[in-house]
Amino acid sequence: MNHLSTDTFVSFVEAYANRLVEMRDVLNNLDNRIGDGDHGTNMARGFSAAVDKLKSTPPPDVAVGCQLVAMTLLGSVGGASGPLYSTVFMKLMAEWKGLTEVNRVQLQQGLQAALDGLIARGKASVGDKTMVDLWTPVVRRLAETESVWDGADLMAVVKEAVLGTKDMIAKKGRAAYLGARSQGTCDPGSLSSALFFEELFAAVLPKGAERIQWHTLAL
Amino acid sequence: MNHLSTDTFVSFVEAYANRLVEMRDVLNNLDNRIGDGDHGTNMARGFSAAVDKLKSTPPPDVAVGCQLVAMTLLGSVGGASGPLYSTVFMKLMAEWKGLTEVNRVQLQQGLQAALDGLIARGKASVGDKTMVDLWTPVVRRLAETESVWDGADLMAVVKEAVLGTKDMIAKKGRAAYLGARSQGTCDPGSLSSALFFEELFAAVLPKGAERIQWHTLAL
Amino acid sequence: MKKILNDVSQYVDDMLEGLVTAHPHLKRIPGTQVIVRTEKGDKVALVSGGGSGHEPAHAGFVGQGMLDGAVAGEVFTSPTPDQVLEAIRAVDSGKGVLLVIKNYTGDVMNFEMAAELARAEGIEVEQVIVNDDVAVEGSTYTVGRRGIAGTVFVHKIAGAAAESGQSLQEVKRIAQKVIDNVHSMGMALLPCTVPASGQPSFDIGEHEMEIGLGIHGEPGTERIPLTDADSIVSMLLDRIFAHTTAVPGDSVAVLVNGLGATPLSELYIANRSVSRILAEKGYKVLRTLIGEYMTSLEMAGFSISILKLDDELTALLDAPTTAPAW
Amino acid sequence: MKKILNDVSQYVDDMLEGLVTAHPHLKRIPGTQVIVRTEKGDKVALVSGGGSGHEPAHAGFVGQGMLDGAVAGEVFTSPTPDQVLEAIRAVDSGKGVLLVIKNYTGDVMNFEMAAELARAEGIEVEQVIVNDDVAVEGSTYTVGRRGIAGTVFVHKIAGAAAESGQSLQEVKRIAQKVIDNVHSMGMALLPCTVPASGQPSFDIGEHEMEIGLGIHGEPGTERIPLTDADSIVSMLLDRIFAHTTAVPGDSVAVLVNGLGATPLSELYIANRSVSRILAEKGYKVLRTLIGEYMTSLEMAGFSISILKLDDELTALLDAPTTAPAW
Ligand SMILES: Nc1ncnc2c1ncn2[C@@H]1O[C@H](COP(=O)(O)OP(=O)(O)O)[C@@H](O)[C@H]1O
Ligand SMILES: Nc1ncnc2c1ncn2[C@@H]1O[C@H](COP(=O)(O)OP(=O)(O)O)[C@@H](O)[C@H]1O
Ligand SMILES: [Mg+2]
Ligand SMILES: [Mg+2]
Ligand SMILES: [Mg+2]
Ligand SMILES: [Mg+2]
Repeated sequence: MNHLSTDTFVSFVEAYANRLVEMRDVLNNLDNRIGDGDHGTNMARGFSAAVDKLKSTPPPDVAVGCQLVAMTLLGSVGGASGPLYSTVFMKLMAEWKGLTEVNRVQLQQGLQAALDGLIARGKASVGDKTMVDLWTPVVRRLAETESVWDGADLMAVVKEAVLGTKDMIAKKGRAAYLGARSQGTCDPGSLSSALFFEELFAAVLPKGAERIQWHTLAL
Repeated sequence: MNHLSTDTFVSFVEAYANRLVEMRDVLNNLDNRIGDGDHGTNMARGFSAAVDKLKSTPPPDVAVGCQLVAMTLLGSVGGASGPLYSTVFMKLMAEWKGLTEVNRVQLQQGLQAALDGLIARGKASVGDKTMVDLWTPVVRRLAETESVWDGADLMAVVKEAVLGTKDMIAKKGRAAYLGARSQGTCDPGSLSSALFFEELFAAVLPKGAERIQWHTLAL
Repeated sequence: MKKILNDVSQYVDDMLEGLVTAHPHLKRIPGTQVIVRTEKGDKVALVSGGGSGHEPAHAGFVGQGMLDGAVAGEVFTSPTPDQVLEAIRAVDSGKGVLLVIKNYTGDVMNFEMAAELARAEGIEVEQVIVNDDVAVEGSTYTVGRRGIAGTVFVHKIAGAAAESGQSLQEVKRIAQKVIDNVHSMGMALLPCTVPASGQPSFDIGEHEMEIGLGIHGEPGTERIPLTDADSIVSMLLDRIFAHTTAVPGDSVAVLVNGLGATPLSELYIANRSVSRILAEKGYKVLRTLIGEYMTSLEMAGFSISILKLDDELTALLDAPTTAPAW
Repeated sequence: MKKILNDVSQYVDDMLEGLVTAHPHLKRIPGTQVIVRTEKGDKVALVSGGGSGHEPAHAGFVGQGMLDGAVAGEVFTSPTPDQVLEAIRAVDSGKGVLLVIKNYTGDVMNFEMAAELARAEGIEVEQVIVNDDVAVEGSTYTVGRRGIAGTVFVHKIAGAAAESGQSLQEVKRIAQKVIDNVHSMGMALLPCTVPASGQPSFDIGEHEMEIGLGIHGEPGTERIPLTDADSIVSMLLDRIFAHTTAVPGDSVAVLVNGLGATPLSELYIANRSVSRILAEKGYKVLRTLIGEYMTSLEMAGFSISILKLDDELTALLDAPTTAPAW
């Protein structure tokens, strides 16, 4: 993979923010069906603010960039996803302290730390129908395919993980209040996390990564 | 005409009550468009109560029957139509004191007194788009055709009077609050009064009277 | 029609039963639709009422310092004279009764008939007629302006005057002073459904609103395109400014009244516009009421009422009351 | 979407501006979405909050004898930790702050993060988590029961305890006692529309209702055919009876809470059924609250909350408060 430079990090966050704006209604709609209908609005608001922050205060290294994003999300998202995505960037910050370039091993370790942080913060297990169900298989695949990361292969894992949440009965997050009625709709947080990995892979893989056509899938 | 006996009076009120129940939705619908949507409910409630009263306390003469109806309406209709229809029967009671049979002249005088009472109570003039616009031409025609009352002729007056309210701009009653927007809908109180005369004529004219097919008309 | 109810014909009855069990200081005169205080005051008594469907009006304003009795008709139908008479008899302590009537043909006729009957029984009865709605231009040839949400200012202020021991004539004078100085105008986004009819009171498009309507689910004087809160409020206030007795520099009380289905958050958004415009014009807003005071079943929309205040009215407006809806 | 608003992104901002101009005893901490009393108490302080869209909760419960601060997030979105921290800082008088949190993942995480930050600044902070909604069966593996309308009993009673000068630990004990003894369940006829999304939160047929839902426009645990008020209430109460700590003979307080678009008349009709069933089962209803206390924008529907009372809780429930929505 290409190293994740500070500039690449900033453009990754920007691409992710744009993607969230594009997908806002899809995310809101999923959250409407099994939650309170704001996940797209929350994420788009938070990451747009993060982009503004990164532009007005260009970070000297990747870790400072992560810290700016973490603090901005914490102060602008709210809900369940605010502290969770904020935790992701705080953990990345801690792992990447002082780095202006993040290499393959560091990227993988950072994402593993982020997943551990997510679980520590939200106490969700695999199968609870939360973004942990997206992060767990993707981070595992990154570890398994340590030497060659293949965009198509990773995207397949991402896609399968999102679709895999569809039939789960939620045990954490708002969808849990629906009990068995939470079945039949993919978890919105898993989809927003899928977009996170799509944009990250597109940014760091030499051949890029083809985006998943979510609107063609039955979410 | 046939005399209006006490029995005929009671069956007239009963027929009118049934007609009001039948036409309740039509009356409500007209009142919905230019008032508050309750005229059919109000009239059906009041006259059904009047019928119950007449059945449980059979009146010794027509005047007592009128008094029972007046008092029942007063205590069960409410709204604008309650006091107005109650006034009609109070005036009839006063005109027909002690009568067990009402003849042509007495009927005509009674209805004239009722109309005068309506105007005194509601202070509406002809053209204000109220039931006065129905009563005035019908009572006038009864006076004009003193010697021979013709069912078809009277029904034509009734029909024309109701339809004539359609293009009026209301000056009294709730429809007045709509200003020019009250145009284009017939006055519900004129229609309920039309039903009153239809049933009255059916009861007293030797050949009866053919009912107007209101549902075929653009009210 | 989607409503929480049992038998449609028991709507008012069931509501009144649920109301008196919730508020122990209220009781219902058995066999009637009349709500009075459990403890009768030794003072001038106030009676109001009208059709049901305007909750918390009118029974919610019965309590020390406000009304003594409220008469509930069928939904949107003025109560009958016998019911009003029951209320008058129940509340009179010998010091006289003031009827607060909203200006509708039905209400005026039914209340006036009751007043005549009560006077025949030797009870001193006076009345005032509230006509705060500036949407309808009054004239001697027409039915005049309607009474809408501004009526609650009359209940509160005249009620406080009565509670303080003033005479029937004084209480009437003060009630009339409120009426002369309160002006209202409303708008709606969505109609309501009278339970007995089951049909929405009008059809309206997704981008339209009704302006200048009353509190009976009726359409307004105009239907126009839906616009933003600032523009709606400025439109309503312009009509009120054309009538209000208050001039810039005067003190006023504001009521932003929800019609039933409008969230309180939207009423607050409307109040932001109201307070900005009033401040800009130089009015001093001394008191603001926001919420559902006089509703039209589950209609979506609101009205604004502006009451010109002086020291007398302000003191009475501030007086304590136990009425549950104040 | 038909709403009274200006720019959708200014919804909460405009609402808070309209709220503080209406209630002079409230102020907004500049640059935040935090509402506090203008006069700070020298006592244990209470802070609550959550997403907006539940008005009058939570700012309407700020006042003497109830909350000291309320934090408003975006519509249905928990506020962020920095906002909660601002509230904690503003209300602390050195006697400590109790956070009243409704049990939602987002609320709990954001409030707890704020509590950690405040403790790091040397402020004594405690928290209680309200989970009164019996629609959702709690278990250690799941997220547990939600906090819904019963929360206002916690605000009122713990607020009165704090006002009376009790210590942080005592106020926390009393708040927890309320939480342990309050149980709620709700139903809805119609969804609501979050302004930012513009879409109704669910589709529902003319003869269907949702049972067991929260206060965020979400569907409930079941969708069943619409039935009459008596049957709906009995269904909700049966679920509450399965959880409540109150046994026949006990005294209780009842809250019949409207979700936003349900007319007060229908809430009274529901209360009639509630009071009949409770009386039949032998419960003593000492206090009844009816109205909109914790809404879900313009959702149509209601919830019932039953709080088991003892002398301590009753006295605190009756204590005076200046909070506008109580
Ligand atoms: N305990 C948890 N652990 C991990 N993820 C969670 C947890 N609770 C919720 N989530 C995620 O958060 C998403 C919802 O976020 P959002 O809608 O922004 O917040 P809220 O539920 O407060 O409205 C869910 O789809 C789920 O993926
Ligand atoms: N001042 C009046 N004089 C005569 N008739 C009137 C007057 N005001 C109203 N009406 C009649 O009453 C009818 C409405 O009655 P109804 O709907 O039962 O009462 P409300 O208007 O109080 O709801 C109108 O259609 C009109 O014919
Ligand atoms: Mg959500
Ligand atoms: Mg009518
Ligand atoms: Mg009516
Ligand atoms: Mg949310």
